[in-house]
Amino acid sequence: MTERTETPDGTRGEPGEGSVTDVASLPGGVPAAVEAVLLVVEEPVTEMQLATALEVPVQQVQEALAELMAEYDGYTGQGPEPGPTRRRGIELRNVAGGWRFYTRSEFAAVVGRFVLDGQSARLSQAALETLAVIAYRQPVSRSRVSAIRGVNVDSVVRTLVQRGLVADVATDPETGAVLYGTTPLFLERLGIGTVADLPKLSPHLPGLENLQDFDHTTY
Amino acid sequence: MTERTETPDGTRGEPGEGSVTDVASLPGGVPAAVEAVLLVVEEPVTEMQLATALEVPVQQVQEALAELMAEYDGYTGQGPEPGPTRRRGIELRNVAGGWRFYTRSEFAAVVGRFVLDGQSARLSQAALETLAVIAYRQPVSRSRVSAIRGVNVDSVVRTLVQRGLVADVATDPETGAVLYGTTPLFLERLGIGTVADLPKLSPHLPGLENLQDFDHTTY
Amino acid sequence: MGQDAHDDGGAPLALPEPEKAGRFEVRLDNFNGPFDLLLSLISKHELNITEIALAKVTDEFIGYIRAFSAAGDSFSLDEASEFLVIAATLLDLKAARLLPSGEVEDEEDIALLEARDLLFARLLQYKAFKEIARQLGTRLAEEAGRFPREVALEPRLAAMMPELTWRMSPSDFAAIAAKALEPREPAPTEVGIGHLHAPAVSVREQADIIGHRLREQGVLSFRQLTADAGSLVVVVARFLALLEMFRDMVITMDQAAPLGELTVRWSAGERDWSAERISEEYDQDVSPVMDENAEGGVRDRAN
Repeated sequence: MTERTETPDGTRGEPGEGSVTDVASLPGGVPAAVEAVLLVVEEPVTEMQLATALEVPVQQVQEALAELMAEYDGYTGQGPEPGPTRRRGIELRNVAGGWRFYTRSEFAAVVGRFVLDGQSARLSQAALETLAVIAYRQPVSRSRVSAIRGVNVDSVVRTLVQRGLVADVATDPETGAVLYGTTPLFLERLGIGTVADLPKLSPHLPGLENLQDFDHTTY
Repeated sequence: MTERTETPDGTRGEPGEGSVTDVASLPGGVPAAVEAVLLVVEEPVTEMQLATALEVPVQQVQEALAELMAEYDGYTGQGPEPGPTRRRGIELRNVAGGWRFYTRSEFAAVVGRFVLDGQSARLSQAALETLAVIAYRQPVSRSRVSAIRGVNVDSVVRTLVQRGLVADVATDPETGAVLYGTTPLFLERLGIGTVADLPKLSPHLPGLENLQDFDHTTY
Repeated sequence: MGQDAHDDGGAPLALPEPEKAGRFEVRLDNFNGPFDLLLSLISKHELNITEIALAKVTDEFIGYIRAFSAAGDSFSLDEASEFLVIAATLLDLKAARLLPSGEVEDEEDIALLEARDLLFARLLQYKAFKEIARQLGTRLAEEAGRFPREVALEPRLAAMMPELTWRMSPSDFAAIAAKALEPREPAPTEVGIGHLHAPAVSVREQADIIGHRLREQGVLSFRQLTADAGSLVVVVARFLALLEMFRDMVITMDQAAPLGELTVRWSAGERDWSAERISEEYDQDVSPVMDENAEGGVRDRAN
């Protein structure tokens, strides 16, 4: 995320490198751009972050957010005849200084049923092995864990994060990849004090060094 | 832990164990419920899964999806005066056999700044060729892919497996060789529904329909 | 018929293209294998895939292989083998074009025709996949601009997840880690060495095996000598071993027809011969690379 254009006043500094085309001119304009960002953010996103990314004045972001919130709540401020429309299953809320999408509480039962379907109170073997690799190789990127395990681990890592056993603890300075490590909850579950208390593995797991090579193969 | 009793109007009494209130009667109805579920999915969700979670007939889910897709694309089928509305920054797509929300590609530059870990490196030429052979010849062994490309493909296949684009799907009953095929993630990344939607290979293979026979004779 | 061996090509082999050729950089990783190289050469000369095209680019193709082998390090055994197979076929085809044509009667001619057709077929097939791969690449790149939602559950929903009943002793957990971190064996039936820095198969060892068998049996076909090879790499290693042994004049080889059965005969009698002496050049290629690994060469690249 570049900090480049913190121009909340609308003078929109020189776009240059990696610049965004004028979002207001794209179909859907600023509200659509805000919507797109909101779909992918993990944490509530601030108006300033949005303004910076979109390279538009904060005020435009605020207007877009207000418009979106009304729309999602079932009021349209648009068109010749503003009036109620269908209320959406998605809610746009301002929490802790930032904005994020939530499911509407009326649908909690439906959504909960969907989310819980197939969830178990136990970790799968794949999850355990992935957890073990992260514990012993932390901080470690998902691609590295994939290389070690030989399979894609994206969804398993997400589960472990969800379960609070691992968390993103750093960012690889070179690649920008998220690095994962274990959490205090993990230590608590295992009944140890620190990561250093993990039992030592045989120091000569053959060929372990070579595994690092897989991450950056040219393919 | 259940939010179940947040019935908006209070009239809807005790929902028995695990049961969901009639979603069609909630504000926003079936489309809103579908929207809410789509907000939490981690992979494309099938119409059947949605129907099960919502406890409504599949047909209602299909209608709701069609309606939502049109709305997100900027057409409203609702209200007394159907007509174009603002196109949204979110797109509802039917890929890999299911439905999922995506950001619109116009906003790739803006959204990319917020997606830290999701941007996977582009595939090399070697990886693309190997992926193509696997996609069109699946299930297929590595040696057969090697024969077609004229080079050893072991490490490329390993990379593709790690990235979740191919997986071992079977074992050759005769040779015991692992057979590879493409994954749903591959379909999703290509934005297609099934392998049958891949562009046809035949225009590129004039008069060579029986080539399969040649593959094994290489070495 | 008759005398003219060039009835469809005039004097095509003499076309000058020195500066054009210079534009190709001689690096193996520019090409995805022999077909890729061959297609590049054919398209450079704006030719279709025909017999003429193959005859015409044969010399260049072989020139590149020479340059690759001279460049050394990146030209590993299994890569080399396929290049060599194709180079050999090309040479055969070119040689056949230089001879008076007409009688496609004997088995050699038929074998050559088959080899040519097979090469055409494989080349065209590869070309098709190469084109499709480019389309897939374009499509993937376009789709990469769309991001799916991939975020953690909102807290209210996360709280609904069943509580984890995960209990495990540290040593149980360590056992899982040890297993997960263990380098996995390559899947059966195929041995990949592309990722290794040292060949997994030693030519010296293979020569030793061959030497023993030939001393015992006297005469064996190449097929028999490689029947238990298990992987292409071993076959190639055994073939290289045979070449070395031939140079050492401990065997003779006989092949009745191109692509025919290769018969290998032990010719050194009871003479004292050891596989030890033939393998120096392979060892020399290998050991510096391994040292580099030991010094952390791999790590440097990975980090």
